[in-house]
Amino acid sequence: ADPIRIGSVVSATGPASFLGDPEQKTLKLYVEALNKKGGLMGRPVELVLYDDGGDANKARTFATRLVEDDKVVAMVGGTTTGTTMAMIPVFEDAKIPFVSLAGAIEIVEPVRAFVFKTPHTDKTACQKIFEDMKSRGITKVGMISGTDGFGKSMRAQCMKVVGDYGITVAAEESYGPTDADMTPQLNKIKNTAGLQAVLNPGFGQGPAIVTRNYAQLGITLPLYQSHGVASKSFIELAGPAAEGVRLPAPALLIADKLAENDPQKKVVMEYKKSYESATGQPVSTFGGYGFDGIQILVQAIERAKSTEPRKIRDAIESTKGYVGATGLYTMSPKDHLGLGTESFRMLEIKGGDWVPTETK
Amino acid sequence: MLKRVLSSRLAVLVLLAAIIAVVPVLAPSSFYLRVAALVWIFALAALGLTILTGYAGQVSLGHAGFLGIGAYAVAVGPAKLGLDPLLSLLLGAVLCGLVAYAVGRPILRLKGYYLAIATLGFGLIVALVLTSESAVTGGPDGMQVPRMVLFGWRVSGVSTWYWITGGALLVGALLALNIQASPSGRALRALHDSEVAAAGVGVDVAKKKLAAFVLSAVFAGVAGSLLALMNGFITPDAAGFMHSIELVAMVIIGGLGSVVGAVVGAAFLVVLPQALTVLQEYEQAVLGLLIMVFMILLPAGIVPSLRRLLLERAA
Amino acid sequence: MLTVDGLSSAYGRIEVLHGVSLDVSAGEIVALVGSNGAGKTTLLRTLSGVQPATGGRILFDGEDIGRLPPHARVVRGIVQSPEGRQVFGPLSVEDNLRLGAFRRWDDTVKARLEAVYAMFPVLSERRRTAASSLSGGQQQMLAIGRALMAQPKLLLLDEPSLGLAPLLVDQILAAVVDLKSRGITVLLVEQNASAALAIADRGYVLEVGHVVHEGAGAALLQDPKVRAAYLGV
Amino acid sequence: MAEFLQLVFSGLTVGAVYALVALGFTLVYNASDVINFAQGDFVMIGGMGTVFLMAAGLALPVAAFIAILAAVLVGLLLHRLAIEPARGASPVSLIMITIGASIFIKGVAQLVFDKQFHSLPAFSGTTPIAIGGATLLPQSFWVIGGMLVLVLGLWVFLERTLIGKAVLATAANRLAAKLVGINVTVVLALAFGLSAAIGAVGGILVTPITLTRYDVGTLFALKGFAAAMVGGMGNPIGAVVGGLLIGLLEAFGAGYLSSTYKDAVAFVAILVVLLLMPQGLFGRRAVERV
Amino acid sequence: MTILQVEDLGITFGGLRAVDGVSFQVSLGEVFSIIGPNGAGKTTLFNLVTGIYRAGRGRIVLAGEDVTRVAPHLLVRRGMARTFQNLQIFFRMTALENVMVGNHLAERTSFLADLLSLPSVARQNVRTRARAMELLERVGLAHHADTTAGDLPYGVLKRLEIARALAADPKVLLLDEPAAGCNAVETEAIDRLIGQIARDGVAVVLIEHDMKLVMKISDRVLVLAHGRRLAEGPPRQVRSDPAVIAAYLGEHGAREADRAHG
Ligand SMILES: Nc1ncnc2c1ncn2[C@@H]1O[C@H](COP(=O)(O)OP(=O)(O)OP(=O)(O)O)[C@@H](O)[C@H]1O
Ligand SMILES: Nc1ncnc2c1ncn2[C@@H]1O[C@H](COP(=O)(O)OP(=O)(O)OP(=O)(O)O)[C@@H](O)[C@H]1O
Ligand SMILES: [Mg+2]
Ligand SMILES: [Mg+2]
Repeated sequence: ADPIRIGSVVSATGPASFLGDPEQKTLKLYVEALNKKGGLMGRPVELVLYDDGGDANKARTFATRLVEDDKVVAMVGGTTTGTTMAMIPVFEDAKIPFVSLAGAIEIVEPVRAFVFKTPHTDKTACQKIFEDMKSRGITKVGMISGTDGFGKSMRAQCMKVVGDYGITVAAEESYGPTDADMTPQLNKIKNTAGLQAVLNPGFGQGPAIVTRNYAQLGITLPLYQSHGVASKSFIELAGPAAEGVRLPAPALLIADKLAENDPQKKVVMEYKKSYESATGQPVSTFGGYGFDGIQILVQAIERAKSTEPRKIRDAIESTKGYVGATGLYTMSPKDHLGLGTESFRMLEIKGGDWVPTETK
Repeated sequence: MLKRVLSSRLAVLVLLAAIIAVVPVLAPSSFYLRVAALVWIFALAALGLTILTGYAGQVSLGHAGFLGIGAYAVAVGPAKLGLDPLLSLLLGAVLCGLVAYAVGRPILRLKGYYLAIATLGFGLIVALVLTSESAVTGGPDGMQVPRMVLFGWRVSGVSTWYWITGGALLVGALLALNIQASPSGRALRALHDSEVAAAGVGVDVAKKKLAAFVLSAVFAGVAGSLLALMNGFITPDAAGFMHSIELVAMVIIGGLGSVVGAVVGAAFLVVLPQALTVLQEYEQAVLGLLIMVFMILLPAGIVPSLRRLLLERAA
Repeated sequence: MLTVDGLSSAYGRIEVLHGVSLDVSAGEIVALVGSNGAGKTTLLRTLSGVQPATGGRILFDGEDIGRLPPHARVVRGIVQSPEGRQVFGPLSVEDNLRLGAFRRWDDTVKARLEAVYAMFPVLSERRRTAASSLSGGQQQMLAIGRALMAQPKLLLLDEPSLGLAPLLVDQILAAVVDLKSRGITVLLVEQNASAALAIADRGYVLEVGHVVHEGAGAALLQDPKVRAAYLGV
Repeated sequence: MAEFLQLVFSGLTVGAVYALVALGFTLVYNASDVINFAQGDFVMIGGMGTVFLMAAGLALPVAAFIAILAAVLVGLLLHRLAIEPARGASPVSLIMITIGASIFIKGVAQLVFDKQFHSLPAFSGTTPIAIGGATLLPQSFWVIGGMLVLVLGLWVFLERTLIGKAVLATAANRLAAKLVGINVTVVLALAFGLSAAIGAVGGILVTPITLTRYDVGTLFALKGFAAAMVGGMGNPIGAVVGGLLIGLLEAFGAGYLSSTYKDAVAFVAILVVLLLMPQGLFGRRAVERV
Repeated sequence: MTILQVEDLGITFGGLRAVDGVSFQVSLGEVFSIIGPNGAGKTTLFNLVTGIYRAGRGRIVLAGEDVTRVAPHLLVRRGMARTFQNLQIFFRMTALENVMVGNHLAERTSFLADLLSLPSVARQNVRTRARAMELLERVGLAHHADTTAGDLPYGVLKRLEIARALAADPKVLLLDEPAAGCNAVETEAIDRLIGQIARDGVAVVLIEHDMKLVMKISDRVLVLAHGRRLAEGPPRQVRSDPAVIAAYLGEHGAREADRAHG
């Protein structure tokens, strides 16, 4: 039968490749497995996949290509907020559903008819972190954030909600996406009196270097990282300095440690196993976003029993209680993400591994 | 005879116009139009470098900075200042010219690689400002560019932009060809070979270099504006270092100093990645390989090298 | 010693040497004269291997060297002082001279260096300066000195007197004669044709890539056609 | 005072990284007047190669040695297969070839290695050394020490050996170099091979601090290029001074002015230096007689 | 009428007094030659006079105005043009274009006009081209008009530089070794050319080592050595000056010089 064409544009190379690469691998693996099982509605699925290298203009061109030339029925991808935002008009105009894998909240707020996303918003992450700080009695913190899209966006969201938790940010620094040494900035934070903890919104290698420099300077305050570093490689890169670092992350990272009755246990273990055996690399949250994206899409098509883009869209919007690698999704016409804070678990690094700080 | 034809201004323009006219007929879908429109936009920016680097021999590794200024002018102008998009485009071009004037005055005294690093620094600073001043520019995630409305007509749609960008390229090519064959163009090419001798016959070397720099900045700025308007969205990496390199690469691969070369170079670097996507993870390696192979086989750039071969064959 | 047989050479598709044949015997001074663009420089460049030959043969001491790279020819003793001086601008005068001995680095380098300095005392005065800051004539001296540092068997001189003061022109020509007495063979391209032919054993006249006259130096000097075309008398 | 010292340490460490990359540029430039844009990728090959060889079970010194050899091989191949066939092309064309090579190397590296960041264990542990209230990691000493050894070696090679002079001569005047019997092909191959080795050594030394990935070469090339220029292109001492200067400027910019604009601070300072000294701090003043 | 006057000009390079207090003046229609040993400072003197080097001391007066600190490209405007000992050819341009650039001063179109290719530009191009062609013919290079300058032999380029300098319509023309690389017959052509230029009322300042040419054509000769004046006067007087013979001419040179006037 005619294949069902699903499009994808990810940043498999370039500065965001550590996000895009696992996304790409996950999507390919998933579609392969799906086709092995007989495809979707008896039709094979064809994944049309492009790499934008992190360049918004290229992403836009590929989006046009997916719509105009490849005639896809839906799209899952868009690794960064910038590339996602550049592609949105194309899919909105063509009325083709687009499930984004990027972080920022403005992708789904205000709600756009055809745009969805799977990753947690940075706002939720901030809330989770501040909740944890509050429970430890922390009221005055320092913040050092990356100047990349992720870091800046999360920083802004955190600043918005921080007041709700009675916490003040008393020292603020930033670093560039490719900086190799953050001791000057951390030194300033170190010299700010009265801080009780430090928060580092950022992704890529920056947080690892921050964590090392933090230890080098002998700062003993609790250090919070973001979900942007939620992969095993962060622990490797940061080395012993990572001990004690806390961060909000989805269940996927602690798949083996989840309670047997945890609703996500089965899903994350399966995904983890198939990804790790196929690629030889540890799973990351980012691959999980891709997994959830394609899964939500495929299930929507199944429910809609149609490859009509509008019908798929409606079906996605009616996703209810989908159990994914990232969390539990329930979408609505007002909520095109459908994840709550509870999908985040607060983890701490102990003995070179992730450990949940709370048991559910 | 052949030589005359190959180097005549009219021939070049007619050729370009013919290509622009024919692509829509052959394009199977509007995606191809978009790619072609991107070629025209980047070719326009590259033409600026043809004047600066090709004619006058002054390197700029920061020209994406001007692209970025032009792009953000049409984004920030209407969105934050309530200006008309067309007016913003013009203001953006003027701004590029003014910035180029201010920056060029001191740094054009530098030569060769020293000029290269200075312009590179300029481009980096522009990109940094665009990334950091989130309040105005939307930060690293970029910002929406309001649709252009001309006399009540909302300019959108791929084919509309195709014709607009194609027209802009033709105008750009005309200007670049005009300069080439004029007293100023001769002066620029002369100072490329010997500044001392050029000054010795009365060429105000500093002024001419500056004029070329300003003009090339305006070209890049307008290209940036068109890019932003067509995409409806812009991120700071439009001003990034890699794009500066890309612009220079277009000019060199196409053939330094050749107007057609700039277009061919732009086509090379815009179309090739689209064609190479079928190679998936091998794309990058093959792209690099192709650049090397082309430069080795056609060391003067595609257009001049082929032109020479053609002339020799004919001779 | 050197036999050039039907040598052709071209820039791109334009051939500028059309089958040039000439001989240079060991210990001779052979002068090559001809007007601007005749191809004298091209001939010397082809002999040194920095310009490819498109036809013909070059035999040196019986060996066909036509395909050897330039450095291999230097090793065999073919050394050129090129037109337009071509000094290593940013390097000091002394480094320029040392590099002349790149393929003849032995105990005698010091002595050779002193010999060059003795010949051109001004180079000795400025031995630490960058070659590019020398005056034109000084650079010419440096180019000749650098060639001598290589202990040539066959010395190719392309307009050695260019830009030199009359006093030095005399000195250079005398030096050429002196080289001959030390067994060094010289192929001399000179615009100062009368002076060159006067010290040459034999001479060739090149016109647009062809040898049009050849003979003993003195004979060519007397040849009315040569006198009219090159000596201006 | 402690803060000042901390900034100095930071600046010196990062500066030494830049300096190591800048040193790599000097040789190829000195031999050919060409900026080898793939220089940063040699740094990457050194770092990534060692990471993966160690992962395969080799000891650090062995892995490092093989990685350096691999980089040299890549350098020689780049010369033999890409630069040499384009003999006679203008410097811009050659630079374009090196840009192509850089893209190619990155493209292959992401296939051979992966797209993740990697680190190497610090050579002498990670216990910070406290000096005057500020701290410094032992690896910084490795980087600074390695840089000093390389700069000294390079300086001696270029200034004190005939081969070194032959390298300079080749760039100064290719024709004349041939005429004095220099085998310019060999000299260029030597330059590419050696600069690849220098780059790889740098990459191995800095990876424990900066981390590495298949595409870090671009950034290294950028900063190293800036360092080489402000110091005066072609002069190893200049490369080191330039690297340290930029490192210090960035550290002080971040520490005292604005961490967001520290790169801008550094570049403005570079511009000021160049406007006052158009050949960089230690560049040979090119006298062009007319 | 004195057009160029140089007073006590001097410059040092790292302790070396390349030009050390030189004075002279030149009148319209005169051929004034500067000779002297290699490194005497002749070219440096030209570089000072044309503003390429900044004089450490002294004064340059051109057509009655002090131009000591005037930038090179403005000196042309006041009537000074030169050729270079180390060729400064626009190698990538054709011979004709080289000369056309020489006419730059007379080209009155603005950058903007050029950009828009206003009709004035086309007219200007036609004028410039015609004038350049005329000059190429005058120096005997018309047949090379469309050849890329980089492909021309050395001797030809020397003449091309003269044509380019002439295109600027100078009142003072400085020639640095124009006959270098030319054989006797070609030198005679240059000799005639210089004679003509001078007869057209241009002041020619000539640096040359070809004594036959210098002695034959010069009205006056200045001899420099070590940056200072060694002698000055009419050719006849200079060539028999024992100091000049010892420092510069040598026996042979003196004979050559004699023959020229013979
Ligand atoms: N690089 C080049 N490209 C193309 N043609 C060239 C090149 N160099 C020289 N020619 C041509 O080759 C011919 C011979 O030139 P060559 O330099 O050998 O002459 P020459 O006898 O040395 O002249 P001169 O006395 O002026 O030095 C000339 O017609 C010249 O135009
Ligand atoms: N820019 C400079 N830097 C250092 N020294 C210089 C510079 N320019 C000239 N000199 C020195 O000044 C002296 C005079 O040089 P100049 O070129 O004027 O000599 P010249 O009389 O023209 O000689 P020639 O007849 O050989 O051309 C020389 O010793 C030269 O080395
Ligand atoms: Mg010649
Ligand atoms: Mg001189």
